[in-house]
Amino acid sequence: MALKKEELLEAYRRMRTIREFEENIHRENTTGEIPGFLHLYCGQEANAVAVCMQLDDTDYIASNHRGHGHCLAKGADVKGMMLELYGKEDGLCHGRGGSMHIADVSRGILGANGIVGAGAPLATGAALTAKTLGTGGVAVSFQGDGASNEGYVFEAINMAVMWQLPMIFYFENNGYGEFTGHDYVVGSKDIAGRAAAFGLPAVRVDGTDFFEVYEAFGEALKRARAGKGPSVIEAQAVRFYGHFEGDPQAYRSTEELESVREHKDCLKILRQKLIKGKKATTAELDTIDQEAVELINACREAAKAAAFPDPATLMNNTYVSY
Amino acid sequence: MALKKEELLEAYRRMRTIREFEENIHRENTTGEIPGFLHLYCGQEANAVAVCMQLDDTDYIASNHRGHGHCLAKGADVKGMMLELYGKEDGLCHGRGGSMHIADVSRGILGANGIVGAGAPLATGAALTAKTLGTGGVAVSFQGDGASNEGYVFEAINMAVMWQLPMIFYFENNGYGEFTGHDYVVGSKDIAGRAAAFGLPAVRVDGTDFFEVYEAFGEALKRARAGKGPSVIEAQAVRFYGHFEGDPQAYRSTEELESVREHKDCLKILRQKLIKGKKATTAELDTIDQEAVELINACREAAKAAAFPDPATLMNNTYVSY
Amino acid sequence: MAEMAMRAAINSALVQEMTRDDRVILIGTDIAGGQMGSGGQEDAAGGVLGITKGLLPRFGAARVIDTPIAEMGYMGVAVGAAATGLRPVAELMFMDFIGCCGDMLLNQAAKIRYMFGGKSTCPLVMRTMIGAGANAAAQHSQSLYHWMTAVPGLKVVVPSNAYDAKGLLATAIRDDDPVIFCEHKALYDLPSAKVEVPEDDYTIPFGEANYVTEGSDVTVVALGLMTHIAAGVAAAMAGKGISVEVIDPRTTSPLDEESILESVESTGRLVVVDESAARCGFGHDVVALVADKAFHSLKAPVKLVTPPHCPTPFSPPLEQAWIPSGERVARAILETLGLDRAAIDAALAAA
Amino acid sequence: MAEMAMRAAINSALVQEMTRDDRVILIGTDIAGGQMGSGGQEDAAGGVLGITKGLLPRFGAARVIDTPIAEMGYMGVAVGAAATGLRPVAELMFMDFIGCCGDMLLNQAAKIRYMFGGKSTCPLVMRTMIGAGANAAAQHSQSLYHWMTAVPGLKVVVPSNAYDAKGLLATAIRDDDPVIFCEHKALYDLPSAKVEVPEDDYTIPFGEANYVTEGSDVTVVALGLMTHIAAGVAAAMAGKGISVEVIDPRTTSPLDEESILESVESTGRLVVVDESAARCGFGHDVVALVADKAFHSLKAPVKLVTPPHCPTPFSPPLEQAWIPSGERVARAILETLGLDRAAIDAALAAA
Ligand SMILES: Cc1ncc(C[n+]2csc(CCOP(=O)(O)OP(=O)(O)O)c2C)c(N)n1
Ligand SMILES: Cc1ncc(C[n+]2csc(CCOP(=O)(O)OP(=O)(O)O)c2C)c(N)n1
Ligand SMILES: [Mg+2]
Ligand SMILES: [Mg+2]
Repeated sequence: MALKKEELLEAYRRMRTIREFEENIHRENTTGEIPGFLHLYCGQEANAVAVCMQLDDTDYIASNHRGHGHCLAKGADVKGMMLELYGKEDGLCHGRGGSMHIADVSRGILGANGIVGAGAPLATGAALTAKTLGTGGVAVSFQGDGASNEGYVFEAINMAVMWQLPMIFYFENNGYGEFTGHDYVVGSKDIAGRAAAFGLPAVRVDGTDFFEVYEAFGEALKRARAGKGPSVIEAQAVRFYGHFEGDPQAYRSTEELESVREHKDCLKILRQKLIKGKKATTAELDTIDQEAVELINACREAAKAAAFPDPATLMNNTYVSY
Repeated sequence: MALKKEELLEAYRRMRTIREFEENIHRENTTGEIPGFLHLYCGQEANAVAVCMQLDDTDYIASNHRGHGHCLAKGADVKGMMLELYGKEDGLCHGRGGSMHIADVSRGILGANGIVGAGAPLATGAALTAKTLGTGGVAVSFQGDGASNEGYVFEAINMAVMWQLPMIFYFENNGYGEFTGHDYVVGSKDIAGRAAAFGLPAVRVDGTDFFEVYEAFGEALKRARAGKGPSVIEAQAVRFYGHFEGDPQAYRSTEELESVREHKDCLKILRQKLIKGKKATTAELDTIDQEAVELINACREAAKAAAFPDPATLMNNTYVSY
Repeated sequence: MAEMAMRAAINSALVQEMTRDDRVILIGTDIAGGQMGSGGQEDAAGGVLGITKGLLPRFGAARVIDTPIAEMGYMGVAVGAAATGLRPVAELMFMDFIGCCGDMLLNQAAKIRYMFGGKSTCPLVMRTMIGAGANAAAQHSQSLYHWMTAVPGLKVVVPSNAYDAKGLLATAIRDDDPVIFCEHKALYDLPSAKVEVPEDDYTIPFGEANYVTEGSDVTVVALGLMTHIAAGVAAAMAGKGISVEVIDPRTTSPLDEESILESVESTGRLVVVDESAARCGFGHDVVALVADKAFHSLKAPVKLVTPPHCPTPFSPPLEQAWIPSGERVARAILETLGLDRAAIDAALAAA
Repeated sequence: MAEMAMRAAINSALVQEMTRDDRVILIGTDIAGGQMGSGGQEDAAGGVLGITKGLLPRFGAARVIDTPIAEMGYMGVAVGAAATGLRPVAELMFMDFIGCCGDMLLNQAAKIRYMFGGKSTCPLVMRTMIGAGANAAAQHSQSLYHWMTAVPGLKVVVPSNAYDAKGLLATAIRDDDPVIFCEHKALYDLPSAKVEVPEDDYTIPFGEANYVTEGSDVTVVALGLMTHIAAGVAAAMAGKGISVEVIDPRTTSPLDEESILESVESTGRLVVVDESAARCGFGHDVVALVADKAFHSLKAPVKLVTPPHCPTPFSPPLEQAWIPSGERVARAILETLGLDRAAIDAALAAA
């Protein structure tokens, strides 16, 4: 794998944009202007970006409740995303879906999902479409360690194996499902190992290392595109904030909370590697940082100023026709 | 394992009784007197018997749609079973359940089940009761190869591991789920291996060999009783008849159909071993055979003669109180 | 035009639509059967009741897909496939199994279009078997279309004969919304459901009721198998000078409210016969419609004939008592006509 | 006797019943929280909304059991445990997730007693969160108690205030049948649901409605959060000389049919306010009851106020338009009183 400089800068830009998007939501949430439940992706950006930047619009992803990062990485419009989170008419889903259902099927995004693990069978369906219609596309489902215990996730893995679908199950193991540790709910304490027994390659990667994810996913993608069937990737990831905004995280020690930003920040790690490897200068990266801040600020202001949907349109789009 | 002679004869008797029960149903089904769907256990008797004869009334089993053998092996009243299958008021479930829901909770039988795989979580619940109340009991779920793909079966296995419950998942792999081969639907083609990755001992045994099942289950039972947690057993079993009565089995070659009775009849195999090992004489076994025939004939005649439930009692027992 | 049983009509609609549109695929447990058997026949079954027989050899394994027994998983695959360019017809063997895959209908198929702001479609058809009468007991006899009718975003079809089944299934497959297609197992071979069915391609629009019989004294709304029971009662009543109009809505969602209201406005009396549920069922929905919108036309209490509020029993005499009977329907009709119990007993005894 | 919010009342019922009976256990995802976190607090959460907080330290991990996210599995475990000697209170975090565990309720818990010929019991309580108003969008806002009410073998409770919640939950836990206990998330802290709650042990029988207000002109049947909206309208109407009787059935199964019928017999008018569904919901069930059994008392069309037939939207102004509003209830009441649209507009404008 030899990523070009532009690619590396683009990766950094996407991760930085997601980070800024989420930090902004975190700050703005206290204003009460953002409705509903919010699950932030801060800390896990390397995963979404290293995966999605290898995909194109014929490829599909299915995301979960913690979906902002996946959608942004896959190319959803940043402003449309922000407006959606504020419940505005010009949001990506016209304010109907919000954070937990944000989607853009035209960009191959089958949506965030409020049902833990549901994305696995849905994405497997997209992989079936790709195989049946010969589109050359692949499908990826993003789910957490908690989701790894949902039976239908195993069902989807089994079918992907049976039918040798172009499908990749990407588990972001951030150590917690809501407030409960991975080691408590995964009896075997080994998500990748459990999956491997279904008959497909399953690897574990460091989800704070953009390059490690990029490489492992690249391998899986190559197999999928070549018709060699599905794969599983389990990434050790890190969640900076609580399960949802407002979660006091009484189950995490202060040491853990302090150390993750210090030692396990995928963005900081990428930045250091880029500079150390002479792939980018501090100035170049600072510029990207600055641009991300400006972009998100502009989106936020646009979102605040935008109009809510008209209640007269409440029932629109329940059906195509009825 | 040194089974006493009486125990061996009792095992043979139970297997023979199940066989006779099922063959009788098979013959009688053509008369049209037996209502509903029927899934026969013929060929798999060694499994139910070698498992259940090691259990007592504080232990629970959960069965599946192919449940007659499990229930009879666990001590359900033979006549009550037969009457139930005929839909009679004095049947084990007063004619409300029939073949697919036959049960006797007082004997630790949580019922046959029309929902493939449902018995696994239900039995895991019984194991939780045993552990919580300290009854010393264990729980066993019987399910097929087809059921091994239902997600909630995996969920149950994971919980049994997490909580180290006195639970044994017994998979009877008879090669088919309905009309579809095990190798098609189990992507890894390995039920025990897939289960082992959940973090519990999982072995494969020859389900036509009473002794092999007895021993493997005995080991698992010992662990469960000692508080050492759950196990999985996958038994290679053989289904003599179609999936249900009336299935023409177009998916099985005539060679297979012919050879199973010849070479894979667990009852024949046990009989030969008993005689060869000088555990029983031909005469003794013939007597048991004869007694089984007489018992089943008597039950059948009783069932035919028995009264149907009174339609005025239709709604009884929907609730304890309402 | 030949007579066809409903079983054949459904198969024929599938052949027609799969021929017409390559994106139509079938997916379900044993819908072909025989995969990796011991060298016997593939397409060994065509579903447990043989409805999809012959489709595997005709359309190939890429379009007739046998699944593991994993309802939530394969229904999710069907929904995901529908959202990305295929038009899957997924079979849920018995509607009773909806609790094993419900989320994929309730929260995914039904809602993705709405939640995504109208930017996607989910052209999924779920075919499923409903109904009592086969001594299949409590877990294989339910008619849970009321559950699905209650879900915004789903359309629900309950055909009552071969002609309707073929035309409505074709419509369902061409529809861009998710459709739940409920087949009563007693109708597959029922002689009165065997009617003339065009070989040609035709569709029947959703939301248009069928007048099974026309009449002026009482309106009876009935679906699926119940239309046959209602029609039998209507014929018997006609002999006694009572004119019964039997309306079969054919689809519960959308519902042809107009035809029902119009009929009640002219008869002033309503009996609903519904196998779904004794509580919160489809029948209650029809009654509520009428009790609001046609209230002033009503001359008598509205009667609802459903199974009792208990699971479907196994034993044949119990099951027969459970299923709404012609006698109960007749009794309800006579009640709406103001007869008292003694008069009703006498009228029925005379029949 | 102190005032308690519904959140505390539910917690208090659980403490009371777990103290009273060792066989009562709790099971659900994160009902304690903190298991194998990084050295922080166990009992970190007490459920996503803190309802079960404090129970783990009090009763121990053998009786307050956090589960994996595996609804079908752990609900099945709860059913199996209930059939073998425990009395589990299983939490389904949001009722919207019923499609992930439905079979264990529909086909197992509800039916085992019947199918087994009355030879077993299933003393399970499933506590679950319902309701819109939290901008939680389409998959976290549903009130699917109509689905459960339709299932024979299940009992269904929808409390509307702290007093009822505690008493009904105690009853549910002592009941030998499976009970679905539906908690509207907006009620946990709603001031009008915060009422005096005895410290002492008490129970409220199932199937006995509560008269929220007494009145003589119109009967309003409302459940859960809707009773508060209805009560608000009743108070406003009282100021205009319209006497509204608001009845809260408290349990939908069994249903206190008598109280509803008696009330309609005296008022002659009925409005049902129900958050469950625009089609085949609980409201339709109540209407159908009255349209049969109290038909001759009815003086006006029966009005049903529900959300529209579309998923719950995310955006606040849309969601507010989706939830049955006081204005819509008032309008329905005035319609049953025979006012035409102009008169209703005028009356509401005056308010
Ligand atoms: C079927 C279902 N069960 C439970 C929930 C509630 N819930 C939402 S997120 C979550 C935890 C998910 O954990 P994990 O998969 O590890 O993802 P993470 O939040 O860590 O990204 C739970 C239990 C849900 N939304 N859907
Ligand atoms: C949830 C569910 N899905 C499908 C069915 C239909 N069905 C009944 S038995 C069966 C096959 C089961 O195969 P297996 O588990 O191997 O058991 P076997 O019949 O071979 O004993 C199927 C698909 C069902 N009853 N329940
Ligand atoms: Mg996690
Ligand atoms: Mg099998």
